Amino acid sequence: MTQWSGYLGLILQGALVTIELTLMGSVLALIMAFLAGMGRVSRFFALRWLATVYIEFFRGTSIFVQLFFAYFVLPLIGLELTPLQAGVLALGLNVGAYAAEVVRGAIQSVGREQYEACIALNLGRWQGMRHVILPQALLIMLPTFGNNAIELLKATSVVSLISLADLTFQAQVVRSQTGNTLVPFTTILIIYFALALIISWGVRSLERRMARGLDGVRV
Amino acid sequence: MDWDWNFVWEIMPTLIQGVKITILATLLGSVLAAIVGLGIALARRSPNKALSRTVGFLAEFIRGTPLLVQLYFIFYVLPDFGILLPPLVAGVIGLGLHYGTYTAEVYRAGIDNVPRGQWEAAKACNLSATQTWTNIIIPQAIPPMIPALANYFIAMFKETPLLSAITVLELMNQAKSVANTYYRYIEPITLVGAFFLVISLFSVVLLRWLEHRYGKIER
Amino acid sequence: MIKVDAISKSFGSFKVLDGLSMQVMPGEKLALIGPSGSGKTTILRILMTLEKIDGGHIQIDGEQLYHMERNGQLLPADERHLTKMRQKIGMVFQLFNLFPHKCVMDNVTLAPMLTKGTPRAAAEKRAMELLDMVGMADKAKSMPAQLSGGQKQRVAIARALALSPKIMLFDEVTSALDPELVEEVLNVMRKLAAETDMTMLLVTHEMGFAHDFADRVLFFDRGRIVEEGKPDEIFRHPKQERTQGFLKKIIAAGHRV
Amino acid sequence: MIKVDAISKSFGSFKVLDGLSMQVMPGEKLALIGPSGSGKTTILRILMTLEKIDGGHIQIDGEQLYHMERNGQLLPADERHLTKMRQKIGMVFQLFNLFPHKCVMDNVTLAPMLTKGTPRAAAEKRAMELLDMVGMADKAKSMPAQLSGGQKQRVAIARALALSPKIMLFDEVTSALDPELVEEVLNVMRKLAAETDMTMLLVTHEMGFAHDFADRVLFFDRGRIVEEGKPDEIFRHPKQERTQGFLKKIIAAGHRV
Amino acid sequence: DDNKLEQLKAQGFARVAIANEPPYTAVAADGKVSGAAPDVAREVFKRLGVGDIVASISEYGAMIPGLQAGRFDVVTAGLFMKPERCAAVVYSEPVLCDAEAMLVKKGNPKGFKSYEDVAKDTSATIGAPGGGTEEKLALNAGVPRERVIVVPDGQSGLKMLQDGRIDAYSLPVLSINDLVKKANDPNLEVIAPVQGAPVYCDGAAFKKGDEALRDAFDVELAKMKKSGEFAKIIEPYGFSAAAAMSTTRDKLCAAK
Ligand SMILES: Nc1ncnc2c1ncn2[C@@H]1O[C@H](COP(=O)(O)OP(=O)(O)OP(=O)(O)O)[C@@H](O)[C@H]1O
Ligand SMILES: Nc1ncnc2c1ncn2[C@@H]1O[C@H](COP(=O)(O)OP(=O)(O)OP(=O)(O)O)[C@@H](O)[C@H]1O
Ligand SMILES: [Mg+2]
Ligand SMILES: [Mg+2]
Repeated sequence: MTQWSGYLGLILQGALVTIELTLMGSVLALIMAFLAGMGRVSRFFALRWLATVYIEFFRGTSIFVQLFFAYFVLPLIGLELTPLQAGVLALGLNVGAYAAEVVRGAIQSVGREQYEACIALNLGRWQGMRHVILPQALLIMLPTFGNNAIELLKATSVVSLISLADLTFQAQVVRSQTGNTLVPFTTILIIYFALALIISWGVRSLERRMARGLDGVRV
Repeated sequence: MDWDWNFVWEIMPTLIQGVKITILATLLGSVLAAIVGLGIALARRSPNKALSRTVGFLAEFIRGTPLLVQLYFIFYVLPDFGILLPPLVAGVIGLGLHYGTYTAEVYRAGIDNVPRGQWEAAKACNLSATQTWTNIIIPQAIPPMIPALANYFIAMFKETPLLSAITVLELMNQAKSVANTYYRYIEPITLVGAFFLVISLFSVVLLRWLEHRYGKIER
Repeated sequence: MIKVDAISKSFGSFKVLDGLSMQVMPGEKLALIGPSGSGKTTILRILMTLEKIDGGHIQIDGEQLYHMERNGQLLPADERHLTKMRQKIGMVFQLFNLFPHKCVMDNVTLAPMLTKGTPRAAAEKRAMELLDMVGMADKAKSMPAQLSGGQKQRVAIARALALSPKIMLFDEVTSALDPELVEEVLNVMRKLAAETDMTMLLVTHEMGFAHDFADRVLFFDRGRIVEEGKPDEIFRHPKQERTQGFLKKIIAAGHRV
Repeated sequence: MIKVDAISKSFGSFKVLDGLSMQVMPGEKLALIGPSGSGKTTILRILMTLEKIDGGHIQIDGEQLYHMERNGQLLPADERHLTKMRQKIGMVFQLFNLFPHKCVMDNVTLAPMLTKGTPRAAAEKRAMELLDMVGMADKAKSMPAQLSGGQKQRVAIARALALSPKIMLFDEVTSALDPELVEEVLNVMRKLAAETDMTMLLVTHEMGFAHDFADRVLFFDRGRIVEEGKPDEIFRHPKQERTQGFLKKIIAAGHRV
Repeated sequence: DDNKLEQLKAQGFARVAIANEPPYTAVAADGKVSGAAPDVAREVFKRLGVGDIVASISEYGAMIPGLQAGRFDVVTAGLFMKPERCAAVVYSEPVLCDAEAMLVKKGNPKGFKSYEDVAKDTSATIGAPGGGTEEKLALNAGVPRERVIVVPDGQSGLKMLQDGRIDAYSLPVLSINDLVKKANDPNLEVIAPVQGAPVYCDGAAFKKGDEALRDAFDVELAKMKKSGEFAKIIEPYGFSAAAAMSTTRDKLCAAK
């Protein structure tokens, strides 16, 4: 009776948009996380202050507010963004603020003794950071980054509220075309879950690869 | 477009109505999340494999899919199965279930972080299982959980705008309805952002205090 | 009296104890020495029922530890049986394992009050005697975090004694302590050995102390007892090559025997 | 030559070093002993510039460590000055502090390649010589996690030597090791003392080793040097009461002197 | 800005806001935009030399702010002309006209005939799209804010009525009819038109400042009305071309 195949196509289009948002948002979040996370442990007060303001602001206001702001208010002050740009910007900056704290935490959780070993070996600050601290911190960040990416994936659903045709949005469309609620929403729940599984599987295998040799098992 | 202070004062009472609902939803949602989380944590520790696996999978599923879609599901699909919930109740259940999967992890970590030596010392003191839980494990597990739980409390607070999708008249929905009436987005959305920022910053201070007070047990 | 009969224990595919047998007489002071990973801690933990065994039997005062006799049959012990057996045994850990959320006094009185129903007043009186014995009476109200390592360990000893066990197990009770603090704990143990007739099993790397303290020394290697005897025999005239090698290294490392 | 002149250092309100002065001759082997918390680690860390000082001066080979002379004025040292001064000094830590994500070879070659721009081939050749000297040449490709404590510490020594410092600081380099593994590290250090003319400062609780190794012993207490002298004087005939008490405790705890 | 039309021609399409509320606006299974309002707009733009329209679905309440924020070039969504809206945007001449309807349970158990009836029954709730005409009509009729439930879309409104969460759901007549047809539920009843509610007409809504574009739009629209092409597009959807041609923007915008 209903042309489910056509509607499935619509939902898959939505899945593409969701994936696109998640990927681009993650890249932006990653960049912001490292900038702000390292800013937080910087020697310079101004950098620390800037990073703190960014982090507290984006963690403090809700993602919805940020999204609506990017979509409706920024154009009024002359910053035109497509819905996709607005979505990526809000998601990336928001999740980036959370991930920045992960970066900071990981950098600080690399034992003080590693910093001291760097000084004793006369490595410069950046050399120590680059060759000793970050490689170790990265491994600590990874699992939480995985969680952040899943949070980002889930947060993409709110872009449907600014009429970006993502999974949730297409499910709404299908629903209003067919009058059926159960089928489209169940479908997208499964798709979201599958995407989340792919993310956590990817992060886990990355983690395994990076951890090789660190646990005393011969590689 | 210019900022209009008169308009701000005009819409303030409406927004404050919304803030009340937002806070109510957060409080009720937190209580539910605390209970649901405990249930999940206990079920996952259960020796009954079927129970722990099923609950484990469900929790993963809920955690891997967007709250927005879950809310649609609870609000629009459950009635087909004879479960008709008022919007606020549906919203609180959605929040409670979703965040319950997070608090479950907090409980698990809290319990796992009690050193194995404490279990062993309890055994060497010949305490029974119940005595060990009530006298040794729980008193040590709870304090470090408090900051983590408070963190999710704040996160939940910031996700309440999602309830607007199921017609709960919380802060975001009030703001949207104001915007719909007057065709002005800049003031309502900025105010919502300000409300969230102020309340979040306030809770961050509270959180730091909680961390300071309960964050670690001195051994 | 403790009878350990051909017990074995594996972690995964790694066999830690391999058909180990030994006997300990009532009141005997026994030192267990041997290289790292040889299974010394494991046997103590098994006696405290912190680990399960894979095979073999253990009897304490003629009663099975891990088994119950029912109508002439040996069944695996249930929790009730284990609780009963554990009353005979106390253990002191390398890292003290004090309850960090309870003060010194409560650490000592908790178990008697909960497991034996001792009234608080009586439990506290006994606790004060014990704390006095270990030289910690004046710290009864302190929290564990406020104590030095040596003080913590002395409280841990008092706590284990509060249940009046017949057998006390000590697992490297001084190895986490600063060298200066070691002596105060060893003094408490000397006093304990002299004043009570408890059976005491001691795992240690302090060869000098083992020598003075023990009636008998067991040398462990790879989950087996390679050599046993009076301290003088083992430390001065070890027969086995493995024992000789071990002691030579320890001595070279600057430890007095 | 190292000249430490009236330095003081506090953590919060707690004064760790209190107007401490000392001199170390080029090539001298110095042992720092004393009770826990007396400031031995702190002075080494200050020489390595891991802590700042609150007052006083330090000169190394006639150059100020924490200060720079500019137009006859003494200014606080900047990062460039510190980097230059650190070239003279190497340090080995109690807990090895190897880089866990790099193999043994990379641990040793990292600093020469980054700080001196040594080409990889040359750095690896020199690293192999050093690893050979500490008996770790066959483990060059291993990860630190695959090594025992003694092996880790020997790699750490090689790593510190790779920068060819004139002064080496050792902070309780064996105290985290199993007793059996201590000797292999001490052997490396004996070799080092015999074969090179490096200045060596050693904090240790191994009194026997300090005795054999050092040209001179400093006894620390509460941030001051209470007594100093040849090892025989200090260990056999300590003059100060505090020194006598300390040595008595250490000996009682089973350490050979 | 007079160049707006040139810009649109250059980029080859116009961005329109729609609501996905058949028969006004709709999205087909293949994702193609249809419905009476976009179809008219597509044809007019084609005649103006703008090849196509690109639609984004939006809530009614977000349309005017979106237009002001430059999110769309024009709203073609059944956004009825009313004096406040005329003040916020510039409308074309009328396109689609419709009366208001209410969807209730079979037999109209609460006996609603007008929005005032809903206001009088203190236990009654009415659903309407947020920022839509019906919401304002209900509020003006005296239904208190908390009894006007803002419903995101038609399907949700229908569902909430079926589930008994609201007592009435109000949309234009043709929208309600379309919903009811799809729902195929014998337990529903349509009350149309709602007493006391005027017949409204929508127009294509442009941003203030785009009057030149609007005027160009009007010229082509008038031609189409005359040639009968206009009727050919909207009448299959159930709209009356005569109704749209019998009134003017000026009249509708002046109405109280
Ligand atoms: N829970 C466990 N899981 C896996 N292996 C274990 C476990 N507990 C102990 N082992 C292994 O069993 C072996 C024996 O351990 P045990 O602690 O009894 O040695 P030990 O003689 O006490 O050594 P040490 O002197 O270092 O304390 C070791 O190789 C250890 O790694
Ligand atoms: N970063 C720090 N913050 C606060 N106090 C410190 C810090 N580092 C050291 N101290 C304190 O300074 C004192 C001297 O410490 P130091 O490590 O130099 O002693 P030590 O002689 O090396 O002792 P040990 O033999 O135990 O290693 C100790 O009381 C210690 O608690
Ligand atoms: Mg052990
Ligand atoms: Mg020290």
